[in-house]
Amino acid sequence: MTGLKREGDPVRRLEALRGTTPPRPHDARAIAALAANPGCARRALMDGAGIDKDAAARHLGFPAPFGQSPFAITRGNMFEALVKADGCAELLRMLRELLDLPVEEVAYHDVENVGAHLRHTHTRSLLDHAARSTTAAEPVSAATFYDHPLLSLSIAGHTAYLEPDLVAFQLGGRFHVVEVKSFSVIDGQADPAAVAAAARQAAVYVLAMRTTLEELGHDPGLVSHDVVLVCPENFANRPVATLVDVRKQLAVLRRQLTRMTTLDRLLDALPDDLTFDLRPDDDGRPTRPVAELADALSRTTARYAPDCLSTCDMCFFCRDEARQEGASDLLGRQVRDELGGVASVAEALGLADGTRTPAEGQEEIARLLRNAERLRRECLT
Amino acid sequence: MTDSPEQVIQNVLADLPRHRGVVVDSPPGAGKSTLVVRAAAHIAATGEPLMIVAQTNEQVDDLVVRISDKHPHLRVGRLSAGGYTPPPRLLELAGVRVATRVQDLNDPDIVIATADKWAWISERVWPWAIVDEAYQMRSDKLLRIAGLFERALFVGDPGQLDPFSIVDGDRWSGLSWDPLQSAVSVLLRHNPDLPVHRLPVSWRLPASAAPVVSQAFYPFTGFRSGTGPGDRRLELTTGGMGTVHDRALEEAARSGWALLELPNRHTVRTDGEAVQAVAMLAERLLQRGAVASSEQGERPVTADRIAVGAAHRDQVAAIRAAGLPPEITVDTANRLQGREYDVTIVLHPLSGRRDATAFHLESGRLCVLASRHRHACVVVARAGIAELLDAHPSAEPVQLGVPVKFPDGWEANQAVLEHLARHRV
Amino acid sequence: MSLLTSLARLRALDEGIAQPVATVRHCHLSRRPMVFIPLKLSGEAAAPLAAMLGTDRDDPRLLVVAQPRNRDLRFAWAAELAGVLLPYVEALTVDTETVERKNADPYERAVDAPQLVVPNQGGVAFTALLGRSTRFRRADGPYPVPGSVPLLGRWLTYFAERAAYPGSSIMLAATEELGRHWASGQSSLEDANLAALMSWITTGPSDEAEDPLVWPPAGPATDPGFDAEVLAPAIESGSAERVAEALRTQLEPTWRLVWQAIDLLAALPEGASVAQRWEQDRGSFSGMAAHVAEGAPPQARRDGAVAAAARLARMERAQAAYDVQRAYDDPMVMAEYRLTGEAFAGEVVETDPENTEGEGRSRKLRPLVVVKTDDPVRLPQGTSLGTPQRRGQGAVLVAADEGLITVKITKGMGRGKTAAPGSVPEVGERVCYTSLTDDFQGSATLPEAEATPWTHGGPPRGYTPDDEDAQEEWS
Amino acid sequence: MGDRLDELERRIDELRAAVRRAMRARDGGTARSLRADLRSAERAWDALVSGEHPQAKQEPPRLVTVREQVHQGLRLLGATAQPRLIVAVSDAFFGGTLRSDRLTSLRRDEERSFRSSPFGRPYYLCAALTDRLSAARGLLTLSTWPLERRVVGPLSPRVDFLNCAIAVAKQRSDDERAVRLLARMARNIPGATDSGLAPPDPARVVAAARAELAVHVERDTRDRAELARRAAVQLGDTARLFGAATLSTITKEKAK
Repeated sequence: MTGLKREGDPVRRLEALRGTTPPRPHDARAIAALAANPGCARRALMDGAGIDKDAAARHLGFPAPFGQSPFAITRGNMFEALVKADGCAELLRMLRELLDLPVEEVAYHDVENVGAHLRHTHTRSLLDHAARSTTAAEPVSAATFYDHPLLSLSIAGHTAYLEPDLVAFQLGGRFHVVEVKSFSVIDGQADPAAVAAAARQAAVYVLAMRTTLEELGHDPGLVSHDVVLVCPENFANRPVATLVDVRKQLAVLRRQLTRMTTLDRLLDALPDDLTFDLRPDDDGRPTRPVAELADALSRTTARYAPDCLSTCDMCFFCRDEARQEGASDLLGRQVRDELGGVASVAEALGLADGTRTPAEGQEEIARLLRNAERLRRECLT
Repeated sequence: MTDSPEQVIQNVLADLPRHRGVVVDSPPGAGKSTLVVRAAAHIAATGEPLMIVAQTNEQVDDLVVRISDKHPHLRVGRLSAGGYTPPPRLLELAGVRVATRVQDLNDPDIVIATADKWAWISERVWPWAIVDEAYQMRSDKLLRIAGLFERALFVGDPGQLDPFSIVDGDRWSGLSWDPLQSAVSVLLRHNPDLPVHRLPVSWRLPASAAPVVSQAFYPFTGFRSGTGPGDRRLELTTGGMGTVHDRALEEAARSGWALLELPNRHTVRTDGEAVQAVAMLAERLLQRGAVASSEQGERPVTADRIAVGAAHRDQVAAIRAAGLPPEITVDTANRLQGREYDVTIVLHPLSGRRDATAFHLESGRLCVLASRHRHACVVVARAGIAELLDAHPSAEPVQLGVPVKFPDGWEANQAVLEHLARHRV
Repeated sequence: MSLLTSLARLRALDEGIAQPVATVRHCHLSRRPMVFIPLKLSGEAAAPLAAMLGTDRDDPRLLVVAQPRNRDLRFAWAAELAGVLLPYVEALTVDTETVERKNADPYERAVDAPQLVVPNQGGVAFTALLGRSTRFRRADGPYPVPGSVPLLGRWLTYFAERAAYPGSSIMLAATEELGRHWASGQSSLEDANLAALMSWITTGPSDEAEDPLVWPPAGPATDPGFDAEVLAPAIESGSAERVAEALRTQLEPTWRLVWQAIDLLAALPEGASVAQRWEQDRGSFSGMAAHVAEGAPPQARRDGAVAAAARLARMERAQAAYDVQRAYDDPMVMAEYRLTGEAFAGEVVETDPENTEGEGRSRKLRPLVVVKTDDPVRLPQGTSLGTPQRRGQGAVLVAADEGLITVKITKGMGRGKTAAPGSVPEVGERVCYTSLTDDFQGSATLPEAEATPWTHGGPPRGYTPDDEDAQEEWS
Repeated sequence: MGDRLDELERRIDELRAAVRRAMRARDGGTARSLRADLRSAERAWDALVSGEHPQAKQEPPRLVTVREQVHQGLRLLGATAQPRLIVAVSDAFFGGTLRSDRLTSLRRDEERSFRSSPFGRPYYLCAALTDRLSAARGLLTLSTWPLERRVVGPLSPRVDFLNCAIAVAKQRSDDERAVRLLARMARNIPGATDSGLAPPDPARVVAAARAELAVHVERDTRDRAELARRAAVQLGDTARLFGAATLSTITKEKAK
């Protein structure tokens, strides 16, 4: 880091990248997704600049293949309502069973009772109040549940507002993030990918709460790294709670947030006038010529992998680019890794056929590929 | 701060009659075998029969020899499978008898066999057992033999590689008796009140290595080295020629670590340049007449005191094919577990890779490779591992009910890499 | 995946058509497979929406839950499913053969077994969940269901468990089997899309395969757009016909694809060990049928300590055998081992069929064979070898030098003084040797479940399915 | 008829595809008009298949108004409750035809009616009041209840739930729906049920709920009394029933 001058610079550059398009605020899911492909410079820049990747992909004609069924959405909402119904009656039962929550701990506080614009400040003051109660000489009353809290976390200079499902307090004097998900836990097990996604998301809330407490001068350790995951059990609607340790997810998250503040190197490599602006009109419809935007994006290096197809809004655009380039990335990280330094399909096949002379450092992969090609031919004839 | 090693051993022995099971965690070279031998003699002295379980035939033979050496009056039975030929050093021992059936052992004080062999024994119960390398033992093996003993001492290194299977074990994940978990994990999940002791001092790792390995792989428990800085010396008796290989050896001799960094490039796994570098280092180490001095005296670092470690079998094959003297051990991390050398040369698991997989990042793998040496460890790696770690996507699935394992492979790799960077040539 | 498969994928990408990675078929194909395409309601764990199934490609049965949130309709659907699946399964239990065994009583084995074919792994997982959600139900008590439903649950559970068993063909996922025989020019992740994989194999890649309007997802999840625009209004309308028709449009394309996949696989010659594995499948099927007939309880929710260890041992054994058998059956699979130096193939250039070892009575015939090979052999001296050309034989690597490998045949030569004709390869013959051999050590016995040791939690509490199981609502 | 049916099916397929394409392109306007076409095609298809003109779905005869059903439910419960619970009670004890989604606009309608002619009705369904004296989200009460019952402090949701459970248990109905409702409530009260399947014993539920109530009631009563006092002092008639606007409450708070 060389002095103050550079500090403002990247922020300005990132804003120029976004141009007149309004920034897309990060939610917990988006923050959690930062760890999905940290090596991708294109994604890092777009996220850093707060660009709406979904809108960009759509405008480019490569809408992402993500969508949620209305049935799933309804089910999710219904389940969350059930968990919180009647003063969190179900949740109380589970926490009493799982964590020995004392019977007198039932106080419920709905943060949303204040106006929307005050939710965040109100959340802070409630957390502050609750945290004080742990050290106060006089007993200070703190609620057991804080419903609809609104937290904030600074992401590359932008403030992201985050809405955990619920925060529980008074489980051994520590805050626990409660994450309500509608995927099922069947015989004690759930879809590991879904649990991992929930854990990453919950880690964002834990971090946001710890940051808030630290800002307020409290011990961030008051927020437990164990989050309470609430899911339907087996095939019924009855909720079940499981503790999930998110320490690893927290470590990953911290790493990724630190990375986001070090985009200078990536920005330095870009032409000064480069922008990913969609130039929205008054109705918010993008007006930028598609070819121009595609061209601007192609100035940044993507690190496409098939895994992007389930995590990144830009995936179809980048896959198409990889196809045009004939990149072996298309076939997956493992294939790409196996091919050593050979990045293109044509190059690899040329080496296998012997029609291409291996460049320096390619002798070994060339030998392996030629051998593999010989064996394939032998088997196919 | 912590108890002395002797105090820990005393505590362990005192705990034995008080609990059904006692676990002792032993970081690399912390005197696990010494403890096993001590405990064996201690139990044998009570006059009650003892069974000892180890994981491989070499480990069994090793223990037989050690016990017999230290306590020649004890009668030791070495139980083996049909195809086993005992090494000559075993046959020379007076109190040792080798057989394939328990009844042919003539009722010795101690019976030792591999876990696989024990699984075939039945209809007898020993009052005592010692299970060695218990963290590398899969729990289904323990299930097969746990009926043979009443009480047991479990000894092992929690930082090394976890057991594995060729089949997908997801259907058992989260179960307290998941057969793919280690014997100790399953034991402790069912018996959380059993005492767990830790040996606090590594006698193997030099003062230059213990803190690094301790922080990277044993972040919560930790250990220290039994020797101080300067107690171990590695000297190269002939002069160097200033090549990178020589400089790497010199750095290793001086500081206990060296990182021979090759140019950043994505390569095939059997990266020829890296394999050559490894072979050259081994060759030069011998040529330069390395001499190791330690509390055990001064001795030349002969080929049998050198090991080369790698992650994959094809890498091992490629290194072997590079023409090393056959006395030098070349093997995968898996097979180097529990072994000890003066100098190790390691092909970094992430060298030349573009993407790290869970296999490459498994902390136990790097831990084994970085903790086999008494004097120095030379690592060969291509530049770019830091970037690779930085770009690593973190999306590991999470199974409910499975305790999170520490250290995290990524963090451990990062910690070791940071340390190695200070010894780069 | 090996470099060989990677190369095939590269080639497929370049040529625009999938490339073979097997020369024979490694799964058994039934004469009457039951194709089963289940769909589930989005957002629910195991709420069935519809299934298309049958053994006749021209006559699929469509079963639909017109109101997926109605519990009674779901169980009625499960009963309908049982009405199709159970007769198919039960008919096959009738014809059996008696199998003699060494050191054990002979047993009865079905001459044929059922085969369930689903489009993808998701289909297998959903079958397992359906099985789990139905097998503990009761026909009596507070939440009764049709009597066939719990029985269906047990069979569905059995099918799904076999699908996880290495080398079994009782339940196949089309994408998995296709992927074992062809390499597409896309990633293995994308291969999970049946339409995409099929288009790579038959006509070449097509973006239409990813367009849910052209190729609806092969299930069990439906396309969110379809849910919103078609299914939700149809359900809302209360018209069972409309729901059924809507779901038919989502199932029919997949139905055709699965049958087409079966045709593709059927066109490959069957691997030599396939019949042997199918024999084990038949044995397992008869075991399950006997279990059901004896009135044994349904499969436990999860394996106990002893059951888990036993299953793991069986599966590891099966996996090892499957890997070896595929390599021995198929030169293309063996080529993977040749590439890594664990096998080599070449021409016999010299033999010594009369070579013997030992003296007098212990004198044994140990013929020597020298093979010239281009393969990069990475096997140390003394490695035990096997050969697909003479499966009963065992050999040992004696020397390897500059592409000339000397092999000594040590097993399967019989007791004769001279080699039986054909037992030693002739000069000029092409042979292959590999360190991959199927001499798996049997595993030691496990304790009885009641004798589970203290290290593993002690004897399990006896499990009897109770009303709680039957009560679990289907939300 | 077959031809017509085929043609309709083709048309329906085309329209569905077009709608989904429009949705993917986020072209809401086109999607809406296509959807309208689709609905009419589907109706025509239904008509053709069932051989008759579809009748407008018959509403079940509703003798009791939604408003009155909610009133009934709340009276039975005797405490502030969420629409969900009111629906379940109405269903279990009054053979009600309520659906939760019908209750969403209810409170606003009541407030409108009150504003146009204050106290024109014998009772109003109104909102519970939060500690900020604003309307609590998703909690209904009766205007005829004392203010102390209509305000909610931190412990009130639990206290109200336990009181509701007692009220439900006291009904002692054998109706399957009532038993299920009680079972669902009872399992969330410590000591109210065994783990078994048998229907809960109402007397035991009452006893268990009272036992827990005893823990909370003192503080809750104090909190509510204080809130009620503030509400009586600070709020006008309308706000006392339907809650103060949030912002004004805040301003008052700050002014203090």
